[in-house]
Amino acid sequence: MTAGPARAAVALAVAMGLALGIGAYTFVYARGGSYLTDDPAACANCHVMREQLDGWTAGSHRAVAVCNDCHTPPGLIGKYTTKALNGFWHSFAFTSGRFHEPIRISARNHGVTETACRHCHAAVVASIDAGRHGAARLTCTGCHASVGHLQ
Amino acid sequence: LVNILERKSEARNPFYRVVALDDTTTDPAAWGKNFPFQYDGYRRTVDQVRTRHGGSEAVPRTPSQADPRSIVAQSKLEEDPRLKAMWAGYAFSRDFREERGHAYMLDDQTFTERQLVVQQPGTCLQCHASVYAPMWALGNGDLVKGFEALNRLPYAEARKLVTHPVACLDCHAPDTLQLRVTRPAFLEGLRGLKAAEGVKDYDVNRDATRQEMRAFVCGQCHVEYYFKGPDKRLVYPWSRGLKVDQILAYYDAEQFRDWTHKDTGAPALKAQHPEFELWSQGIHARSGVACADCHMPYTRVGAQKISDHHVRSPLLNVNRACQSCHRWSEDELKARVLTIQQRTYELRNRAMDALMALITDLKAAVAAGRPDAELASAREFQRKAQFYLDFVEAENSTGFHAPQEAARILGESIDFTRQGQLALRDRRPR
Amino acid sequence: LVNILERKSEARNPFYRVVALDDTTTDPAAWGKNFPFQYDGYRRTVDQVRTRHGGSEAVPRTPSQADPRSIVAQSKLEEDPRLKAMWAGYAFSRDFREERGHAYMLDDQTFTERQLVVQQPGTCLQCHASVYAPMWALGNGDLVKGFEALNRLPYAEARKLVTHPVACLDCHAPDTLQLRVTRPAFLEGLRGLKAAEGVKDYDVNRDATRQEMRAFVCGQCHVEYYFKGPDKRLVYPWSRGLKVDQILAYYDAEQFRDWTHKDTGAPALKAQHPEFELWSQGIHARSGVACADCHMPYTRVGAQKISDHHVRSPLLNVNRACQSCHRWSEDELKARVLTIQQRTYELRNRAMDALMALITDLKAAVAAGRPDAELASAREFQRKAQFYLDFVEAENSTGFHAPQEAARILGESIDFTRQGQLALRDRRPR
Ligand code: HEC
Ligand code: HEC
Ligand code: HEC
Ligand code: HEC
Ligand code: HEC
Ligand code: HEC
Ligand code: HEC
Ligand code: HEC
Ligand code: HEC
Ligand code: HEC
Ligand code: HEC
Ligand code: HEC
Ligand code: HEC
Ligand code: HEC
Ligand SMILES: [Ca+2]
Ligand SMILES: [Ca+2]
Repeated sequence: MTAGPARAAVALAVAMGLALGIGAYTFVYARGGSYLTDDPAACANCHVMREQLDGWTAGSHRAVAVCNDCHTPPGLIGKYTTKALNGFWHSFAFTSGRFHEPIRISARNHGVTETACRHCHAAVVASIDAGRHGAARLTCTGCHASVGHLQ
Repeated sequence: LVNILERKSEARNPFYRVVALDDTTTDPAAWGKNFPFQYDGYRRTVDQVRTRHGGSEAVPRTPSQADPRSIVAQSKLEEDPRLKAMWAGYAFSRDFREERGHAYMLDDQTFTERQLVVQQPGTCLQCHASVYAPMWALGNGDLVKGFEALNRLPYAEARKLVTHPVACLDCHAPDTLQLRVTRPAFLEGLRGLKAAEGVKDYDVNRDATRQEMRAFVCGQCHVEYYFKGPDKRLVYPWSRGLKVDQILAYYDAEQFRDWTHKDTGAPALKAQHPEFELWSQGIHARSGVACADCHMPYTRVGAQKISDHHVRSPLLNVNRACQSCHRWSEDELKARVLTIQQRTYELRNRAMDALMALITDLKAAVAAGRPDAELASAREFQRKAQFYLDFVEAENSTGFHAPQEAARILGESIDFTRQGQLALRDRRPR
Repeated sequence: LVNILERKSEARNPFYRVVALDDTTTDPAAWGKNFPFQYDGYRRTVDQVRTRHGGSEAVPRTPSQADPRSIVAQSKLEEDPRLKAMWAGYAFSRDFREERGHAYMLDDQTFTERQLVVQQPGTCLQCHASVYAPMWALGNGDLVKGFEALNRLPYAEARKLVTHPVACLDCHAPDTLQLRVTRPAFLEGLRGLKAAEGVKDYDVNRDATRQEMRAFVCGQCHVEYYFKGPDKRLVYPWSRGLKVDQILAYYDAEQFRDWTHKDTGAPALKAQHPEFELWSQGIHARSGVACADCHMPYTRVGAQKISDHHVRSPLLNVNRACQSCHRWSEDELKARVLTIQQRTYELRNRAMDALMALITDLKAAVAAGRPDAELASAREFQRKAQFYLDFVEAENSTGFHAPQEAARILGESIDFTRQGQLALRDRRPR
């Protein structure tokens, strides 16, 4: 899937000028820029995001959270680094057509999302998620896999 | 309006620490001051509601000097008299009931008529009382020493040292509230299991993940066990693995028998509540779903979620226990469980009938005075068949924790039983 | 770059209708002009890749006059010679191979050595060739008449009327491309089943949902069947239900036998590929998951999603076949399937060994000239046990389609076999 080394390798190739070429082309043509907006529809400029858009539309959070609420960290810097990263890599993947299907969230982005859950539901989960020294965190999606996208 | 204010304050600080707790605070009421919601749930385990194959039925009885209980759970021996024949000569043929909520564990153990049949050791209390503080005391500071001391005491004496059923501190560290394993038998059992898997000196409380702990705290008691040697040490037979085959292999190697079957002379074994073992072979365990996920699901209280400490059949709480992961309706989910249980139950009955036939044959052979040499093989088959059957019978989910594995075990049990009958016929003097 | 431009255009216009199709267009190549992606997949069913329990292995052979095939699938009789003993006296003991892709169905039927043992009727072709157009022709406009006529023909003659394996129009309406059932045997079989469930004159093509059709088109062939009466009518034995017990009850009521076992004289039955029946008892069917979801998963071609017409083992395509619903990794999903299959396979072997023992005993009893009266009960048990075992053995998912049900069936098979052995011993003249 989106393994670190693989990415590194690609990154190298990209660094070799390709980035400006194809990278930029894609980013514009495939509306990678959509990553910079908050409009869910924008995400679906890539048809491969259509499923998630549909799932989100059918889900319980449609009315309360847009894509970026769950897929970007709070705070401007965090938000835009993540957007840039995803925007670029996903654009690249989309163009090259090289990505695992069905699309699966990466460990990093899953972490971002889990934080988002806690950000909005701090009160609700305070007692179950509160200061357990050392113990690994709960995984919200272990039980709520379909909150974001009705599966 | 009150409601809202309430929520806000709760939200700001989920735990009110009104009393200090430490490893000597056995009384749940004290913990309840800090954690009223969990305490409320904990106390509700006195409820008795029956499901098709689980829960329990409240059966009234007239209290007596020997047994002050005015309500007990239904007798399984009456529900299925074949159990008596299976356990002939063993205490279970005297009294065996459907298990009920945690609140009853200490009384039910103290007053079961099985106590009248055999002199039991203090070991029994490991899973029926809050023995954590008492063990520390007995071992003055050394848990394992206290464990060994408690095991060696006669039941009556040991009983005087405990007052509560499983309590908060048996599952929780008083300071962090983190889950912890407090039973040496489980620590040792799991260490043995991990060793077999190639993991050296595994320490549950150090090495287990939080999700694993949500099953391990239950695995301290909901497991197959035996009392080893004259010291009556509580041992979980896992050093070869958790499958029924591996557990039987362990007992065979130890040349252990629970008793000698009264009517057939077979060296019999009694399987007991192997929930943890059967669960470990199922798809839920494989998917990281722990006991607590289904038996203590999160439940909304005011603005927060807490673990429902009313430990019970998930079929009495399907929406919380199942629906967060499965989007099917409550009725559909119940129907799915029932389909699995019904299949298990029917195959279990077939295996039970087969076993009755073998026992009848062996009994007749013994009566006819046939030499042991001719009966040895049939007795060996009875031991195996009976342990396999009992492994599913004594497991309390009626197959749900691992449907295919439960059916597989029953299928093999049938094969052993019938081969035992054949052995008797083929060994007949020509 | 092409890649991305392509996608945008495709998104706009999914497929081009270059040729007209009607109910006489049997040749898939013609359909392929309109639907190139589906046609490509369809043709790839020539691939032979083996999985642990499925797929198929390409075994080279020297073509002969009688059998021009230069590649066949591995022989199951060689993999497990016990099958020969089970089928003694029946064509299957001569030649039985692992099944492979749809592309081979017509050749494999035409050239199996089973054809050399018995004179087969045209009925065979129902599931091995595109018989839709030929049936219309034979019945001049009446499908059922054509069906009956084809069944009555000797295989050799009927064979001349067909040219293709299952083709597009066997599953699709040429105008709308909607799925449709084209086999009268399935229409009648399902009508009988629904009637038993209290639904009057059910018509698949009128009453089934789209999701149901995604399983029904497969259920036209992947089912248990027999040839009824002198007209060799293809009949699916479902009028009492789809469970093995109900199917056996049907055959018993019909006093039907496939053959008389050569060595034991038992009135034997041969179960054949009951994928549809076993699937119907599993959790996936219960969850509305159809054959096509796993064996023809949606796959993205540019901007469109199409059904992968390369019908094959899902284990060769786990990401599309399973991950659309299960978040586990490919390796984990394969491991889950293998765990289920291994359990099934081991129990199947135990049941097979038991059956061999019964056959040996019966054979000896026959040789010893014991009267039929003494053997009747044992033969009846062999019939039952063998049908139950074969029901799982012939089913091609090695238990995956319904894990607990498969184990349950094998467990009962063992019980029947052993009781057969006991019957022989207890009926022994005293
Ligand atoms: C340029 C086309 C495109 C746009 C626009 C787009 N995506 Fe994606 N997205 C992709 C592709 C291609 C993948 C698969 C990448 C992979 O798996 O390596 C993907 C994968 C993802 C993933 C999972 C993979 C990971 O790295 O975690 C998330 C989450 C995601 N997108 C969110 C979004 C959100 C939120 C938006 C809108 C703000 C968006 N996408 C807009 C093309 C796009
Ligand atoms: C309420 C939170 C939430 C919202 C809003 C949300 N998502 Fe997600 N998304 C998730 C979660 C949670 C996952 C991972 C699911 C899992 O791990 O079980 C996910 C996964 C994904 C993935 C990776 C595919 C996968 O299943 O791993 C993509 C792509 C994605 N989201 C895109 C989007 C897009 C596009 C939108 C807006 C239309 C959106 N998400 C809105 C929570 C959300
Ligand atoms: C932008 C804020 C926000 C984010 C991010 C968010 N939620 Fe929510 N969530 C809400 C709100 C608001 C509701 C609606 C409460 C209601 O309906 O009463 C809600 C409802 C829920 C519910 C109850 C309804 C249901 O779907 O069952 C669950 C469970 C839930 N969220 C879990 C999650 C999880 C898990 C995540 C992370 C994957 C998440 N939420 C991310 C704001 C958010
Ligand atoms: C072990 C399973 C499990 C895990 C893990 C889990 N939840 Fe839940 N969650 C539940 C259940 C069950 C409910 C329903 C409680 C009820 O209905 O009383 C629930 C309810 C909720 C609700 C809705 C409360 C309401 O009724 O408005 C929110 C919000 C929520 N969870 C968020 C989270 C977040 C955020 C996480 C991660 C920190 C999380 N959950 C982890 C099982 C879980
Ligand atoms: C996926 C959900 C699930 C998990 C995980 C699970 N169980 Fe169960 N358990 C059930 C169901 C369903 C029943 C059947 C209840 C009934 O018949 O009423 C059951 C029954 C039981 C019973 C008998 C309850 C009664 O009402 O008589 C006990 C005891 C039990 N489980 C203990 C455990 C233990 C210990 C674990 C972990 C090792 C565990 N369970 C894991 C769902 C689960
Ligand atoms: C200290 C031992 C011990 C521990 C720890 C323990 N149990 Fe029990 N459990 C018992 C005993 C003993 C009973 C039977 C009580 C009786 O019948 O009087 C029981 C009964 C049950 C029942 C049956 C309730 C009924 O209505 O039939 C369930 C369900 C159950 N336990 C689940 C769990 C779960 C889940 C955990 C872990 C979160 C757990 N237990 C931890 C000893 C324990
Ligand atoms: C390894 C833990 C463990 C030990 C040791 C243990 N029990 Fe239990 N006991 C349980 C569990 C778990 C249950 C509930 C499940 C069940 O009943 O199958 C239970 C249930 C019972 C019950 C109620 C159901 C019934 O059988 O009638 C009685 C009585 C009982 N035990 C007596 C005893 C006695 C007497 C001993 C000592 C010889 C003992 N227990 C030792 C774990 C244990
Ligand atoms: C049989 C074992 C057991 C007993 C006894 C028990 N608990 Fe728990 N408790 C659990 C489990 C399991 C969790 C979930 C912990 C986790 O997810 O890490 C839990 C969680 C908690 C939490 C954290 C918040 C929450 O609800 O998830 C508190 C607080 C708590 N218990 C208090 C108590 C109190 C007070 C008592 C006694 C009245 C008690 N517990 C008795 C098993 C137990
Ligand atoms: C924390 C998540 C979770 C909870 C809670 C849960 N399940 Fe499951 N269940 C799963 C997963 C994961 C599977 C495996 C299939 C899959 O991967 O989707 C599964 C499989 C099943 C199956 C099919 C397997 C079989 O044995 O036939 C049934 C039936 C089922 N669950 C019923 C229940 C019931 C009833 C409950 C509540 C008592 C429950 N589940 C609670 C996650 C869960
Ligand atoms: C949930 C997924 C799923 C569904 C639904 C399903 N199958 Fe399967 N099927 C499998 C798996 C997995 C195997 C095992 C493949 C292997 O062993 O390589 C299999 C095996 C088979 C095989 C043997 C394949 C081989 O490679 O030899 C046939 C034939 C088959 N299925 C037909 C059907 C039919 C007909 C239906 C519907 C009535 C059906 N299946 C429904 C998953 C499924
Ligand atoms: C007209 C009859 C017919 C229909 C309709 C049919 N099949 Fe088959 N199928 C066969 C035959 C015959 C074979 C074996 C061919 C051979 O071995 O030469 C086969 C083989 C297979 C195999 C085994 C492939 C392998 O590699 O071992 C799978 C999987 C399969 N079919 C699935 C399906 C599914 C799914 C459907 C419906 C979408 C379906 N079939 C519809 C007759 C049919
Ligand atoms: C009801 C549908 C149906 C009928 C009628 C049918 N077949 Fe098949 N046949 C199948 C299916 C489905 C498979 C693939 C699954 C399997 O092999 O188990 C198959 C596989 C085969 C195979 C390849 C595997 C093997 O057995 O060596 C041969 C050869 C074959 N059939 C011959 C015949 C002959 C000869 C007849 C007529 C006596 C016949 N079939 C009638 C459905 C049918
Ligand atoms: C064994 C049965 C079978 C055969 C033979 C078959 N198909 Fe299909 N086809 C299906 C199924 C199942 C679907 C999914 C239909 C649905 O979801 O409603 C499908 C869908 C389609 C679709 C709709 C788009 C898509 O891919 O889902 C087209 C177009 C199609 N098939 C063309 C063909 C062509 C062309 C051929 C011959 C080369 C063919 N089919 C042979 C079973 C079959
Ligand atoms: C269209 C959805 C879908 C597809 C495709 C699918 N499954 Fe499932 N699977 C389910 C559902 C639904 C359940 C039942 C449990 C539940 O309700 O979550 C389940 C249960 C299971 C279970 C647990 C039940 C058991 O028998 O132990 C396994 C294992 C499993 N699936 C494996 C697979 C594999 C392997 C594939 C691909 C060959 C597959 N599934 C394809 C939806 C699907
Ligand atoms: Ca109970
Ligand atoms: Ca095959």
